[in-house]
Amino acid sequence: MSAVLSLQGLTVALPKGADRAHALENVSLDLNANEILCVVGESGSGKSMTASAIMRLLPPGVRISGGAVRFEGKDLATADERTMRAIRGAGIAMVFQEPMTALNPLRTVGDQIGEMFRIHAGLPAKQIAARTLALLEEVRIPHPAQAARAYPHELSGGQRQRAMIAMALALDPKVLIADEPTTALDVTTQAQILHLIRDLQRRKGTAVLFITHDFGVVAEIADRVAVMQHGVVVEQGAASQVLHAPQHPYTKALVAAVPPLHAPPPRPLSDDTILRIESVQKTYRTGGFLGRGARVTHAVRGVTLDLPRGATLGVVGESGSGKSTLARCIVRLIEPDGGAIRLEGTNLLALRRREMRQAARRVQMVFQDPFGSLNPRRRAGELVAQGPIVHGASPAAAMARAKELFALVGLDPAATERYPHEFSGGQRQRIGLARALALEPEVLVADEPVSALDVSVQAQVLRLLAELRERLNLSIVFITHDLRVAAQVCDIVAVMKEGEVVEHGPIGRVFTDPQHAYTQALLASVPGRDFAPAA
Amino acid sequence: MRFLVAYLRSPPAMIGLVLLLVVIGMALSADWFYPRDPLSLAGRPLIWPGANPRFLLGTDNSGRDIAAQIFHGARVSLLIGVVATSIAIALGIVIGALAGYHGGWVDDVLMRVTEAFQTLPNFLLLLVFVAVFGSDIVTVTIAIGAVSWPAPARLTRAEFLTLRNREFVQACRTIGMGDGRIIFREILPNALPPVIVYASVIMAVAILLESALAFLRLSDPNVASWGNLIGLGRDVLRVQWYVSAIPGVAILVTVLAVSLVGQGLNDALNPRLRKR
Amino acid sequence: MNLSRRAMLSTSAALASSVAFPELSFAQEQPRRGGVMTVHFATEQRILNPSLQASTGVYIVGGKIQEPLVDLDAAGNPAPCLAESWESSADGKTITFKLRQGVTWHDGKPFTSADVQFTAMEMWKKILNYGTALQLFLEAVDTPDPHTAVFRYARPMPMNLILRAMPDLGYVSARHIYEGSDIRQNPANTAPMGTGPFRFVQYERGQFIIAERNPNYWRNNLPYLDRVVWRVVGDRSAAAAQMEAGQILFSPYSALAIADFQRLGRDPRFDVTTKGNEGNARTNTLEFNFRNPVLADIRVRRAIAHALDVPFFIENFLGDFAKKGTGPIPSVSTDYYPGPDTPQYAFDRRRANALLDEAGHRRGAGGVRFTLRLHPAPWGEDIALWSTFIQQSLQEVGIRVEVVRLDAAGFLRTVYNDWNFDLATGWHQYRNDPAVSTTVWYRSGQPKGAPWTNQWGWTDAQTDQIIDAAQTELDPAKRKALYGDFVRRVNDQIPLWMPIEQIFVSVFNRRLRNYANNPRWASSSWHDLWLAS
Amino acid sequence: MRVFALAGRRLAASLPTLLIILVGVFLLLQLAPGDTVDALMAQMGGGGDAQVAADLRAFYGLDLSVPAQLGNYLWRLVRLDLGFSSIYGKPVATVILERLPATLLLMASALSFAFFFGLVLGVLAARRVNGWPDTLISTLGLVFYATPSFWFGLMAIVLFAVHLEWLPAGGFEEIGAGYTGLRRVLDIATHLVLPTLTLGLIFLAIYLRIMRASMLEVLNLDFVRTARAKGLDETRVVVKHVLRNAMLPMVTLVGLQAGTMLGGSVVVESVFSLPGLGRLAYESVVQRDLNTLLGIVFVSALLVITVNFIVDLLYARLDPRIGAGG
Repeated sequence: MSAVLSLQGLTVALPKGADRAHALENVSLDLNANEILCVVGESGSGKSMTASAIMRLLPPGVRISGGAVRFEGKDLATADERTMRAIRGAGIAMVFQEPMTALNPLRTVGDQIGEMFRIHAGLPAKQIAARTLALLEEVRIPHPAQAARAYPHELSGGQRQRAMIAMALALDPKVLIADEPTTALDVTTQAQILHLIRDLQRRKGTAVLFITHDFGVVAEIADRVAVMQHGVVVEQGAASQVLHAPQHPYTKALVAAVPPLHAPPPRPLSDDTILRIESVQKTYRTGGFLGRGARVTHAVRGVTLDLPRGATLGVVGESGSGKSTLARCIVRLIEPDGGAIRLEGTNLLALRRREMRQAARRVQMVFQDPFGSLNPRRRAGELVAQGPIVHGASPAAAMARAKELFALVGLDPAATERYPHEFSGGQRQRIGLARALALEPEVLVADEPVSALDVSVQAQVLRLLAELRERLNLSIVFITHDLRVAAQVCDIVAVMKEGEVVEHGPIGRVFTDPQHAYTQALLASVPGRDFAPAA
Repeated sequence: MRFLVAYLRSPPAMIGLVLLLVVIGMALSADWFYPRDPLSLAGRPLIWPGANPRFLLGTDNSGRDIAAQIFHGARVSLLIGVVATSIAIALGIVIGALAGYHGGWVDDVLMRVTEAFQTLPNFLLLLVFVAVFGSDIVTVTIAIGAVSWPAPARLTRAEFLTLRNREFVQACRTIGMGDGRIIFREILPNALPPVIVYASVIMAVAILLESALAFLRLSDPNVASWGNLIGLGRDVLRVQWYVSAIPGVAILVTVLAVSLVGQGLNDALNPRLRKR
Repeated sequence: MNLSRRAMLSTSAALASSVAFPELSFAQEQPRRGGVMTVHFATEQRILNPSLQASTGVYIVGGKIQEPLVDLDAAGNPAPCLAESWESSADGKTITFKLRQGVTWHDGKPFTSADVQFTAMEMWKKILNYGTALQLFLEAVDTPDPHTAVFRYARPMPMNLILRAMPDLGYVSARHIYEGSDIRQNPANTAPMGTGPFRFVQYERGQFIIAERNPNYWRNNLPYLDRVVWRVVGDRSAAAAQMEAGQILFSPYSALAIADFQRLGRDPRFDVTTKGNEGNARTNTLEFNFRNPVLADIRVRRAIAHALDVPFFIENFLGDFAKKGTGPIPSVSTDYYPGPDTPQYAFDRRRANALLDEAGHRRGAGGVRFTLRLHPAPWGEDIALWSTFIQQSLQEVGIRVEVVRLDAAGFLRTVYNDWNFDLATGWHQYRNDPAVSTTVWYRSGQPKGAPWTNQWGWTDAQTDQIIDAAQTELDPAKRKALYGDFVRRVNDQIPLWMPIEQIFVSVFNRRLRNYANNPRWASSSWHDLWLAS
Repeated sequence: MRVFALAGRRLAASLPTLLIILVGVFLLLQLAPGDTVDALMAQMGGGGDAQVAADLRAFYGLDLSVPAQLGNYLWRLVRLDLGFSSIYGKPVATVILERLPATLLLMASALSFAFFFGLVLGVLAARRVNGWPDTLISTLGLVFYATPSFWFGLMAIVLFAVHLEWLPAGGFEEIGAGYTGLRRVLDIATHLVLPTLTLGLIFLAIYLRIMRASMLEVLNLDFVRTARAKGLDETRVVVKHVLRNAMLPMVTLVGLQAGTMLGGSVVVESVFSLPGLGRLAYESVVQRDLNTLLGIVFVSALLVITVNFIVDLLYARLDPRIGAGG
């Protein structure tokens, strides 16, 4: 097979003062017609920069310093801007990660798709409208005529991504670059989009360069795989080979870190319920003029769940299912409208503010965003010591305790003097854990604690969490959208949809024998669900 | 330190700093160069600049030395600017912080009041204040501060609205920290930089407001203010235009300096913008 | 009727057509008919009817539309206008005006004694400022026939006083317009209707007022002009610009900047003069609050007077249009000016210091003896300059002065009602007879809050006695002597000081003819004004 | 229409604001030294005695207690009666209506001038960011921002009206010239050139800065990358994708600054002796003409609310996300 697009020793230089000299170093890849090449890597591996370099849409200051990009007999690395413009969209098209921001919010979808024909083909308006409609039908958008007239915000995330794909495929490009096209989507939508891309690619024979960080997606869609680390391609080959018999140590580690969807054998659970969530209810009202036209969102409706002492209760669901609201209701960051949160019989919701502050130390929370959850203006040690100080400990004692906790979560105790931005994402999440543990809680509510982390770091943090659970006899409410993660850490799992728990039970049972249609759909959507790294 | 380097590297910011230092220098050295009361009778009225070496910038229609008034006026303008700005920022921060953090009816009430202040043209409100409380320099300064707070209040509120939902604030609440401590110790330091940068805008506006007030002869006649001089010069504008022109340039330079410094601070604090 | 025939009759017929022109050269020219007179109108007025408000801002407009019973001739003597003749009874309690016949209002209705009766009783006596004081003892106006109005007073009214007052305070309004209405809210207040040479057309707030020629004016074939347009220009330098551009032909009442007067005065296109304003003399005041014990001490007041170099101030700041004043009765008042030989306070800084030392006010820290607040009135550039000069001069003798700047309402309330001041400075307007608007500055017992009256807390039995005697003295010579005594007494005591005498400055475009031909020309009717081409 | 529901809600929300303003200004002015009768006496220039003053106070209802006066005022306002101006001797509504056209015209022209040139210069600067056009435009913007408007107005008069004699020094139109039709429009236009520049300058500077920053911001957004990836050239990227998005903050700012602009017109109208609302406001403060001042406050608040309403409509036209709820 001959390569449609060929990167030959491509090197991209970063401006002076960046943390490394090159974004890409001597990258060579061949993309053949009618295949999907997955470029996979963790954040900072240079995989997105590869896409930008091909399109010559590099950020200011970043430039191609060596190598060539061969496409249709031209070297795109040195082609003039005019040539590039003719190739962009028509020869090589691109689909981006965030379908919301990648579309102009102020113009209709049809208009933006039609623009492809206007600039490259110069068709009459009527024909453009017809072609646009046909494209939208092709990507199987519901009500294509309406969708063409709609503005981006009027479509769902999946529909927007379909529109983006329709736009990219408008002129039947030889090459489609898809830069993490499903990362921002929920798992069921992700499955549909992956299916669509695969399907269209097969029908049109397009060469697809698919950039992703998710090995599940790779397993689902890739014909060939290239693994990148620090701007260098460390390994490439057929998908089956790279996934099941990785050669490079980095690839090996990455693949090993992917959590399998099958739950480990169940642990014995205590009969003692430490936390009981009782018909918790939360409704939001927005807008409305003098009571008319108000919109009511039932974020959590009548959720009842038990957390046995020492167990991990997983709450899984797609975005908008109410799982995060539920987590915040437990620690009363959000005041529920009804129901009870009973911590060993005490209803936390009935406590007054002052009492709640006292009770707070028994239920602590770990947050998702390792950047946002630490006050950037406080030293790491202070952040951890704050809790005990608020509850009456002397600053010196609290600081000493903070150092111990740093050791406990695997950080250097000397690092208490540093500021949050001096830590990596995984380290920051450890600080967050240390802060929660500083108050010696009995229950830990963890809201997507590893979603923002790269897969290898994610595995480390999950291991730490499991370890701490054992050592400190913690009971954990674990909120996640990632079923693979849930499978690994949870003892029992509750599946939420539109504010309600549709199914719950021991993780092994729920994941192997889902009863509810939604749970079944959810599990079926997990990309590469059968893929499990060879242990 | 990195911040300082970033600031010093920007030429406009440096020009602003130099200009501001010149104005501050004038304010500090006023007594040394012009020890006499700048409002005292110095010579014949309306001597053109340069016509008499004793009066470098000439005299106004009251026979007062314009140069002396420019030097002493720098004090007044800077003082009014700094004090009025402090008042506005302090008021704005407290109101904005309370509204933004608490939300609900507190926010509603405070925002209605803020809107009221913003709907009413601030200069008109200033006129009312001066008509009611008189026009001595203290009153004028307080009045300028009192009409300038809505913008920093809104800014602070907006910052608080985003910050209060940030996870680090939620983390503070989950460890049982009290509201006061969260507002002032945790959120405020993070909300402050844009507000501080905005202070330069308020200061510029404060200086302009005072001069406009003086121009309408509603400012304190007992101090040598640049605006007073412009207002006085208005009567002789057609021929002795320099009486108005010179203090106008002084105001322009000062406001420009303050704006440049403010922009420099902003760019230095906002590395994302600096790169552009 | 028991009248002592001390009538003051004038030959009215001659005056109607020819007035003694001060600029003789114009007399040879043939008056040109037509043209538009454009006038600078500096401050907007609430009311344009001079029967309801006596102020220059009203006369400049209303004086062309409405007319008084008595006017002034070129020499400044009372001359017939709507009244053709007048006489007083021997006891001075009855004054009879014979009214002009054949005069019609602008709406065509005849002018009669009923109009005079109504205006006098309902407006002059009840509403008109100065009028209420002047007509305080007016009991009734009898109208034996449509052309006779008999004013009956409870106390003797000096003929000289009423005739001097009438040109300003004797404007007549039409009874049929006002009767039965709420006078204060009558639409005619801003759209005046009268018997004058011009008819009101339009008043656009903030922009202009227009009046047009009255074809049925009782002085036959007059006026010459087609229209008068008053342009509202608040800004002094803008007005000067329009004057130069020929958009304004006349700027009355010192409404331009002093510097512009000097500049335009050198321009041959303009005549900058005090002529035609002799009837509107004013003095700059320095008012002392006697409730401040420091100022109650006559030595301090005299020291302050000695500390101010008035001739220097006039020469450098006011120029040719002001002169050193000698007391409350200005030198232009030929009937009552007592001459310069009254107690005066020449500039003498050493004496000022000595007086202050003598009064026990030693210099303290920074050479300051004591601090006073000075409230300048917010009208007039000269007042601002004068207050600055006071501040600068008193500093030299160790008195620190803080200038307190207030707007008009604030100034009047603070000084004349709340008495919350040490020094104040403004204008005293002299209106041809000291009894009209001058003696109230000195007579004790003024009601609290009445502006431009004795609110200083100063009481002097001797002064009160002289003022009261002059008020009802019918013999002009004796009256003049009494006012001489008055000036000597108050100059000696200085409860307030009037050191500068000014006459309003007018700027005329030299295309105007017959301008400034009487002592209150800006206020007068302009029936003989014409425009050279 | 959803947009109107939104605007209606906004209007309803501004009612308490309006009430706060009116009551606040009313009470504030009660503390002022002197009342409207004092101001009337000042206008008379003397000779008013205490009885006359007392009569006038009774006539204008100033002898009532403060709460009674306030109550009367608000009750009249409910019936849309702005009251009677003591200084102008006619209904406040008439007084304000006479002055409104000049201010509206001035504000509209200054706004258009500032908006148009702010937009153009901002785009130019952003396109050549850090190049010499950017430096020049940004510097000019800063200088304009720092120029006191009244001073600029005075200097413009000296140059253009006095020395060059190109433009009139002040006024709204040539009085008594009796122009009609197009001639009159032209006449008013020449009179408004300098005031427009004077009032618009600072806003031009602000809009320019906002537009530049906003352009730079939008140029970094994902959909611009999409547009480039589609093969659009830079001009098309700016015109078709960036401009409309970048204008949004500027449009918002117009609404926010309507009040400021009205305040600025106080000074500008005074410099150019324009018969506008700003000068009327100044005069009614000085004259303690409470009814007129409150009337102006009411009208200017309405004006600000109206401008904001128009801005909302405009915004909704520019941005389909608004008005779709949320």
